[in-house]
Amino acid sequence: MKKLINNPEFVVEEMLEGVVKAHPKYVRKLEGFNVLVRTNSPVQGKVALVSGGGSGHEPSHGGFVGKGMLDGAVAGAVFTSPTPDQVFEAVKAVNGGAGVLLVVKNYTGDIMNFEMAAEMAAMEDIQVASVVVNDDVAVENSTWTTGRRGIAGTVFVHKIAGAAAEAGKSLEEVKAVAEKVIANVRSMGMSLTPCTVPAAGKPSFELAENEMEMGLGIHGEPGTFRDVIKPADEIVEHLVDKILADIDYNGSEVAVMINGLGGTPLMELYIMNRKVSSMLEEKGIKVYKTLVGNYMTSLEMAGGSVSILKLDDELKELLDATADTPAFVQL
Amino acid sequence: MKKLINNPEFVVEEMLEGVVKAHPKYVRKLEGFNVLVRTNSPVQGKVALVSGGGSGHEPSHGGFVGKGMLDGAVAGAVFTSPTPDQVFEAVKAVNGGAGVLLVVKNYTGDIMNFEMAAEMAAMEDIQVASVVVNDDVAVENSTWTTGRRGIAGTVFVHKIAGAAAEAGKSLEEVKAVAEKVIANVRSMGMSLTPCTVPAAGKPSFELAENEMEMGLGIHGEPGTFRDVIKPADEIVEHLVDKILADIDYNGSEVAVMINGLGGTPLMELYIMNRKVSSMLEEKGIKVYKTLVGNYMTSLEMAGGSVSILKLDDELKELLDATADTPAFVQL
Amino acid sequence: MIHRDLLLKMIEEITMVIGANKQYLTDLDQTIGDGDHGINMDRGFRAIKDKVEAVKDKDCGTILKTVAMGLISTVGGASGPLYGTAFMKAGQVVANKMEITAEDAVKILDEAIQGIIARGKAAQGDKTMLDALIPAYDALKAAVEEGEPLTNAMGKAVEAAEGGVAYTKTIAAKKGRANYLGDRSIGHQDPGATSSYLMLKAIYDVLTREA
Amino acid sequence: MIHRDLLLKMIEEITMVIGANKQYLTDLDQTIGDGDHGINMDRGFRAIKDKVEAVKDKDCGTILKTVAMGLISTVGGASGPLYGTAFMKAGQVVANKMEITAEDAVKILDEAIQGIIARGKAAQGDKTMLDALIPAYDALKAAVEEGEPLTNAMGKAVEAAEGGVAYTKTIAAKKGRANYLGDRSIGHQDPGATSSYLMLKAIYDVLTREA
Ligand SMILES: Nc1ncnc2c1ncn2[C@@H]1O[C@H](COP(=O)(O)OP(=O)(O)O)[C@@H](O)[C@H]1O
Ligand SMILES: Nc1ncnc2c1ncn2[C@@H]1O[C@H](COP(=O)(O)OP(=O)(O)O)[C@@H](O)[C@H]1O
Ligand SMILES: [Mg+2]
Ligand SMILES: [Mg+2]
Ligand SMILES: [Mg+2]
Ligand SMILES: [Mg+2]
Repeated sequence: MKKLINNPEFVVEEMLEGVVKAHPKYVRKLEGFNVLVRTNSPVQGKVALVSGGGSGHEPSHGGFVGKGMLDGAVAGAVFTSPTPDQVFEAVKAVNGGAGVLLVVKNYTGDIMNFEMAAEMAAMEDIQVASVVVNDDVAVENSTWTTGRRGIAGTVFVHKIAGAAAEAGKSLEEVKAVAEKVIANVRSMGMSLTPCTVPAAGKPSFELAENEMEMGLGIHGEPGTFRDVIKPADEIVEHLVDKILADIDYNGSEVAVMINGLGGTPLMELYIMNRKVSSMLEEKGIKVYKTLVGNYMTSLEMAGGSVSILKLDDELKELLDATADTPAFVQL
Repeated sequence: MKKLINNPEFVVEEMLEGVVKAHPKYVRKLEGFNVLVRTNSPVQGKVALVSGGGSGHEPSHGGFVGKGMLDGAVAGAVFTSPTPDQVFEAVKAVNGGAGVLLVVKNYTGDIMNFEMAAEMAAMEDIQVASVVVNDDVAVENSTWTTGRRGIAGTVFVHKIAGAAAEAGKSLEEVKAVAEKVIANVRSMGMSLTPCTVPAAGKPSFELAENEMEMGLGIHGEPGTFRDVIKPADEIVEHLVDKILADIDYNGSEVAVMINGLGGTPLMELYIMNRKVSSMLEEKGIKVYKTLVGNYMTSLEMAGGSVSILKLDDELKELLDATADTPAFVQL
Repeated sequence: MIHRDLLLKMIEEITMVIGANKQYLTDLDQTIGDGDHGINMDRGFRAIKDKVEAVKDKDCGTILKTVAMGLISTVGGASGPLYGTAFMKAGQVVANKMEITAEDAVKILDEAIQGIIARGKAAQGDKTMLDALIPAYDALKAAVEEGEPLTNAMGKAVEAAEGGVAYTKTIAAKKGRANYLGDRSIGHQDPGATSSYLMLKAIYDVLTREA
Repeated sequence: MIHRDLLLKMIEEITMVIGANKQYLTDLDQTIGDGDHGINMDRGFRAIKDKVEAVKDKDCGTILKTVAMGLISTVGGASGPLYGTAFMKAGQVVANKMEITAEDAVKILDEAIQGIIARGKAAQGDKTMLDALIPAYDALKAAVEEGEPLTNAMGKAVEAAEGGVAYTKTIAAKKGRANYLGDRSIGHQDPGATSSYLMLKAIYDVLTREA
């Protein structure tokens, strides 16, 4: 395991210290908890957004705490959903009286831990609502199963619902716009290499030199199938075809995110974007905005995901709104 | 070689197409050249900044083309300085009548190719000045040798000289402030893994599971020495000690950049920053601003560098100025 | 009959067994999940040590609730809330009691399972911890109802749990992360079912050793 | 005497030899540089093919300048401007000439070397292409002055260049990327010296073959 760390047991705590030292203007850490909140939390009268999950997805979610996006981010152990008490602490710290929206990614652990936190908050009469992001089309959606995972599309929820909250919308309205994003965003990813959870000390799976995993999430897990490595254009074609087959994007305007999983250079993400944009152009789908970079990572995994969000006027306006966070700034 | 690419021969061209598709608001490509310029180039009456170098350092330099930073970026083949005609073309395209500053990193190839481009520009009566960034303290500085390399500290030059140009300063003034940054910034890097130039098809060097290279640049080359992997804090200590030994930072305010080489997760960069900031605190050096992320990469190399820039009031003001580029936005 | 002190020994034994199997459980989770189950469980049980120590003179209900709260606030992931809920429900069964009878034991396992189902919405056959726990419960209940001594009954429960773990190898997951793998999860043993089995086995080992 | 058509054959031969040694030169550069020298040189010589074809009926000076411009605008890195400058200077020596005499050849190598020094500011012993070229020049000059036929003289130049390449193994680099390695560059052969040797050797091979 080759990592720039000190002790696998303390990676999350040490990382958070480093974040706070780097961005005191944006975030502070709740003493005794692995929770980052806006330096000026709670923002009185504003709906607050709290997200989080296991660590190892940086800049998600702490990097998106700031004006126009999140109010708080809860950092679990690496790839492990945070515990309810941590989430609850975040909720208390950011609640400015207008209620708190929990943005949860659809994983059994996240769902249950955030749900328990919401129960705790309800007991203290804090108004809490939740949305569950499940954008990953690699996984079959079914009420009989765990359902689709939440992956990089979550960042669009942070951005857009965060802008709505900043604009003074009510908890109900912010929740509704978050749900609109969730209903309209789809993603799919792939990887060329596994990654190593520091405490596990060895790679999450093994891949031959000519193999890749298609349809995988952001927790170092294997994908839905293994294949021989194809040229970038063919890989992108598969990802985009799966996405476009899931909801009707015909004639619509979209936002695109080419998300790196942590170990893939920007060069390759842009090569992916070249194909994504040409495919969408061919199909008459208009790209309104494109994000390329490491937004929702899986430690040092090499690979990437494509997310496509169908826009309407409301979503466009909120997507364009100013944001000022450590990892996402927009004028 | 595991890469999300199509053909090693066309990675630069395909990447640039992807960049332009992603960021039409910021950049356009000069037809027939691997040059990105601001969409609205030339900006009349403003000093223009052109930088560039081999590709594989993304987001450097194309990602920093935009308001408050560069006007043009020239992309050579991977790790290969661009040719003079390409640089010359960039100069012509961005020249708004107030002259062009070339920001060159100190590599023999870059120096010579930019110099030849400057000679071509001079022949067409375009006012051109150059600065050479050489921030890497891993390398001995001497007039008898190639001298120190230019690495991540270059991004501070882009930011600060770019802000000066945006503020309407003259070519001479912009050059002077760029030189002030160069005189006050020092960097040093290390890596845990090599990287693979697409056209070479195999890693630039080999490292055992427990080895790292200390003091290396951004071209996949080996460092000044090889060592067994140490805890992050010890590695950082070495890097920062070398930096602080080079110029007198005593009692000053500084800007810090923890730069990822491409394959290292943000988590580890923040763990590095924790130690950097505590070392500076101990020594009474005040951190004014910190940047953490992949700014000047070496393809998918795992590792990072630390840069420390000594600030004065002028540099602070310019560092804080608004910037709006694909990879660096500041309100 | 399990006296409070024996219960404490069982918790210690579970902590030890989970620690010894940290890598094993993590390996299982790397194959079909995200490779943290052993790390999570070990972190949780190590964290409860001091907390349990602080209530070691209290009743069984308090001890079990202390375990529950400790697991909930340190394990995280899917297994944290699930095992936390299970111990919470178990504690409610023996609130204010200094001893656990065989009948209590049956009730505890029942309530624990109901808690897991309520929280996780999985069913038997979904390739989860329930596939170890439900057969264990059935076996325990039958044996206790037939009047077998608790140790024997627990032995049968452990056997049934072991069978359940083996069964998880034959099915595709419908719940938890392994579900994402689709049929690729077939052939691999569920980590949560395995940790459930290990915990039951630890309890049984204490019973036989101390009997 | 090298007629224009022979010069064209030499350029073709160099292109072929560089192509055949692309991997070799890149490997050398991976060891002490950034692993692109073979790729750069091969890209450059492949790119000049059509350009040279377009001026194949022109004089030697025009042909060499065409090579120079082609290399300058496609090779990049350190070797692009250096070899580009070298060919440019060479072209100036034989401007408007349809043939290159032995004395011209000496002058060409001299001017090329001066151009490289002016552009790159390196000296002999810095572990660069100059360590192949300067000994080659000295040998060529001496042999031509002693009246040896050009082919023989060129043979001696190639030998001297080979010796220069071997010498680069024994020294630490003072210029180019290999300088960053400090003493770690000792023991490794300079890629640019090697490509210089290969080009001289290609010229010599054409001379002997066509003689
Ligand atoms: N809905 C559920 N109901 C019951 N058990 C579940 C459920 N989801 C997951 N599990 C159990 O949890 C185990 C995984 O736990 P763990 O690895 O600690 O959490 P995570 O999956 O969040 O990483 C699985 O092996 C499975 O036995
Ligand atoms: N200042 C210099 N003068 C002469 N030759 C040089 C100089 N710097 C580098 N070289 C030569 O260039 C070669 C490297 O070329 P190349 O790999 O193509 O460029 P780069 O070093 O920019 O990657 C070196 O092996 C050396 O022979
Ligand atoms: Mg987990
Ligand atoms: Mg190079
Ligand atoms: Mg797990
Ligand atoms: Mg090179």
